[in-house]
Amino acid sequence: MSKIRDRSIDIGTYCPQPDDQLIICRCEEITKGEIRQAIYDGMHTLTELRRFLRTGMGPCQGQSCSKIIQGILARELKISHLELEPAMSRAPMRPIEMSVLGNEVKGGE
Amino acid sequence: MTFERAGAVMKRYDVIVVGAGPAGLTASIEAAKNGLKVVVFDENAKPGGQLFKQIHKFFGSKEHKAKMRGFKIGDELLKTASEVGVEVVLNATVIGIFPDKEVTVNIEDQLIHYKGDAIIVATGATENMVTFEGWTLPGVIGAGAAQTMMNLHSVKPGNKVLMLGSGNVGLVVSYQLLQAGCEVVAVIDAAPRIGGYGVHASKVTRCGVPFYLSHTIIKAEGDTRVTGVTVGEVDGNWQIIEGTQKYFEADTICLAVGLSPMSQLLKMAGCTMEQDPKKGGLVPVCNQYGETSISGIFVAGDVSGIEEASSAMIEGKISGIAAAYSLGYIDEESLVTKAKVLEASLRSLRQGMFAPENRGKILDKTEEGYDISMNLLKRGYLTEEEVESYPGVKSKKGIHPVIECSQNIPCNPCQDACSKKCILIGEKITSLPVVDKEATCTGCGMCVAACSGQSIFLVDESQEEGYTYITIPYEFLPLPKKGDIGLALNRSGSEVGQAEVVKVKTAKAYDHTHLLTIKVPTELGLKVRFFKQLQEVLV
Amino acid sequence: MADQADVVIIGSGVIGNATAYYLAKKGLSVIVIEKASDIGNGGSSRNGGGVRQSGRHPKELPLAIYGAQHLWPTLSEELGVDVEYYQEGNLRLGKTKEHLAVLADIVEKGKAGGLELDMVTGDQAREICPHLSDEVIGASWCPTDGHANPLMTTLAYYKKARQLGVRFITGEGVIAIKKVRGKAREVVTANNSYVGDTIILAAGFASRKIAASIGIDIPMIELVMEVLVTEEQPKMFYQMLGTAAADFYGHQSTHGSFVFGGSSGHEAYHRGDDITATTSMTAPCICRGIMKYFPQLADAKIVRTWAGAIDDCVDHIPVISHVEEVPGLILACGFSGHGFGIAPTVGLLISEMAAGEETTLDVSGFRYDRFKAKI
Amino acid sequence: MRIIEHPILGESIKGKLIKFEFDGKIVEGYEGEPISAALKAAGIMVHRHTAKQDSPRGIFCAIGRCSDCVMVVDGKPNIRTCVTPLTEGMKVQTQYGVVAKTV
Repeated sequence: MSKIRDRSIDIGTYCPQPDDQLIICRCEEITKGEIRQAIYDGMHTLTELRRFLRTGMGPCQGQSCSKIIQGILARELKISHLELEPAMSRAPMRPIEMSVLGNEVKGGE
Repeated sequence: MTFERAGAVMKRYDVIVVGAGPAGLTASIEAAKNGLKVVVFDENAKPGGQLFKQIHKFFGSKEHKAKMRGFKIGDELLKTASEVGVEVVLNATVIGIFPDKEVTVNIEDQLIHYKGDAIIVATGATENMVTFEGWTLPGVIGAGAAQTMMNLHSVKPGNKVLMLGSGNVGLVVSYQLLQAGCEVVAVIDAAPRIGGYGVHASKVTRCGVPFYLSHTIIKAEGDTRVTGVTVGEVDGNWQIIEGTQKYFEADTICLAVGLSPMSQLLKMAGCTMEQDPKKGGLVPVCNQYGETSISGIFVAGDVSGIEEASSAMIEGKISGIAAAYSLGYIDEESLVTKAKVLEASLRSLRQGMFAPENRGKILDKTEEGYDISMNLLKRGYLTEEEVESYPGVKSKKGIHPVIECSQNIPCNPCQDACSKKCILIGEKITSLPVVDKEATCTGCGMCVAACSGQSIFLVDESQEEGYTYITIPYEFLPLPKKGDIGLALNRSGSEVGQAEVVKVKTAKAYDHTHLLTIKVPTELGLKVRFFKQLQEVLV
Repeated sequence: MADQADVVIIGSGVIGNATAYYLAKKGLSVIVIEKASDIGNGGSSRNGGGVRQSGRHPKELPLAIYGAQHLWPTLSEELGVDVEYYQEGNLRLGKTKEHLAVLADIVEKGKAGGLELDMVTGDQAREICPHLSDEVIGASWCPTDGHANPLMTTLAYYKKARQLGVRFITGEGVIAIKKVRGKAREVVTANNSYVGDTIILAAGFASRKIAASIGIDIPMIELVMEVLVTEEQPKMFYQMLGTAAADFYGHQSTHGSFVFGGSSGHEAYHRGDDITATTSMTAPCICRGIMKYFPQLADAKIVRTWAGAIDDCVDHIPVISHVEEVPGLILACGFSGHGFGIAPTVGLLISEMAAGEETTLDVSGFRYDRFKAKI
Repeated sequence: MRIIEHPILGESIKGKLIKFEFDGKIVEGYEGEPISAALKAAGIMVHRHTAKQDSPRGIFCAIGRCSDCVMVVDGKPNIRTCVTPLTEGMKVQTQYGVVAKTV
């Protein structure tokens, strides 16, 4: 069951922090500041951050950054990171060329 | 729709195992032994998972393959797997798990569809990351990357390495870096205490590597690659304390800040997941046999909760027999009997101060009531005074073992190694080893080589007037020769005098742990625990 | 905060969010209730991002044209978020004579609706988009079509509406709409109820069940669709693409990745276990389709695929309608897989309906009571 | 940077020594080892420059997960050099964004 969340809860206003320029998502080069700003713009789930900023949408699919982003989001929302649902995992587990994905074989041939 | 090369029905296995690491291989072996048709897919070019990067001797007891080096366990598993008819397919990347236990696999330039009546997911773990200024620079690498480069590809990850993280991975990899010929400029950790086994820390410390606890990286310096690191001390709120900055010249920063279960495949498959910090992150909810919420999909190893390879191998066995049961290859009684034994074995590994339930707890006494050394937890070594308080350290005439083992960790090869019964641990493998003063040590050195933590030394004050002979485990190159004069280092890695090599013992049974006997003036007998070659110092 | 507002919207997809924004702009108080834990979790996050006028049903065409002329071009500026709108044209490609016949029909219908839409030859199509394969022998070409980023658009409307005071509540599944004194007024969830003078039902296929709670049925089915996205690629083209055979559709995004949607042909026969789970056969099928038109993309790596449901109405056009027998209720569902491009227009029109204003465009073609048996 | 002899693993066993091209220069490496290992041994650490910030990147995970070590290999961009075996005459180029620098 999804947890009920009111998106109008007061989390204050975005204040710049000295380490806002830090890269968090290495693949898509998204900074901590961009992530924090997006949270104040209403992106309160890992999935929304991903859709809004492309965090975790690069070739590694969030394997390096998802825990870090979860931490940032939890801190800004002042909740435990355990309350945050991890973003959905999708095939392919590793990037795969169109020519390969399209080249289907039934095992055993 | 038709497949371009449609033909026969999709190939179906009794069980498809994803990942040929310690858990996946043991699971496959167990399933195959029980008559199941098993295939294992692994995305890597070499099977064995992390085992082939683990060149240290394992902890545990005999049943856990203690004192065997990880990569040799890997070899053994592969051999058994092939003997029992497990099909291991390498360079085979599982792309997804779909309904009806369909697995699609990328092999070469094809996407191949397979079906399993059961699936065992043993994908292991992925490394956690930590951010700091410059963390994207070339030269900042994961600890796993360092292991891969040096132990699989025989390339040094760097010449001067700073290790971030003092958990077992950080400690073990630091030691491996030293073995590969790298300099480890420091091990730092934001936590106030060393996270890994004290014995792992001690063997790094005595080589002269400094530990900085309550320290974090402020910045990786360099424009196009790491040229140095600035670190600083943190206060109770993880904020840098002004004026504590230190700079290290380094070309490599190694991150060893924990692991997370690589559970994406299970989430994709639709298994019910939970976040469990004690298990390292997002894990599937599963029963005692590792079966997930989707009947027939099992898990084993780090993917179901971060632990050691030793426990992964037992979990693998359990899920292997559970899969056999679920497909009717064994009956319930057989499952329960087998599982009972394995679960007991797993329990014995999950005891002691590093047991999962003790994660995050600060213990100050051992199970036996000895004080736990805070010096060990903060600086990586036991002080001379502390050492003497443990039951493995007894003064005695003639040659005798000195066991500097001060934490309850699941390990007992030393007890088995001594045929003269000098060393007693007892039933509970986490107990501290006790040296029996009455038993006669023959100086065979088996205990020194068997100790996975390299914390056993032979001390002999009776060989030569005014000198103490100390036998230490030695796993570096070049190997010193008899007659070599070098520096005598104490437990903290500081030079306390000179030492002369009087004997170098090498034996197959020691498995690459050489026994170096050095002599030092008697007053240094309780201090000296490492030998540094002079030519190394001169370079 | 009171669980009461001028308007309660069920569903925070692009339609719900756009409506919320235009209503807030008019000064009305709005609550948006979303079942999923994420905003825009339905078709809004699972489509190819087409902002097309070509190929539209004649009833939908005016909405599409209005959007392309009046709303999309300034949307990024208005919402303060780059929704990555490109008005660089749409090519619908054909490889066979049959395809060309399909395209000719589309062109004829579009022209009749006043759209600038033409048939072009294969070579002309390759002049527009030089990366097309030689297999392409003709295409329909609508220069004023385009595409945008559906994820960004949905969230941009959300962000702006939230800034204007719209209250969004996620993780709140609606069980029923309840009448009070003859008027739809209460939206009942498991733990709460929300009261509004007007209730707008924009919950995709889930709308069918919710509407049933108040005695209304919309004949629609749930169809699964899949989308895939590649790694970043060098910039190639900005046109929106589709095919006469409906193999795939999609575009290259601002980021450089290609976003393609498509189908395997088995969609109508989905077993229905989990509609958001991808199948093992669809993405490979889409890839094969794409490579026939764009051989150059063979080496482009797919990083992610995802699936979602479309609310396909029996006549494949949406219901955008007051419900006279249930005063206070407005239906906005059944978009049949092509709601994204017209979402700004639809949001605007529904906001006008809810505010009791005359609508900018005629919506009578989208009435809820238009459905009849075949004989 | 190569470890010739290791105290535990013994002498490193490598394939044939071969030549490959890195940004136009001839570099040596062992056949079958990951491209990244050969580059590392040759002291090359920068594999690519990122699209947005033009920042240098190199090996990070070394096991094909993070995609930081991607380069243009034989004309194809985004090749994970840490899991792609080296072959004789391979053309390896620093990747800028998603392309190699045109000379």
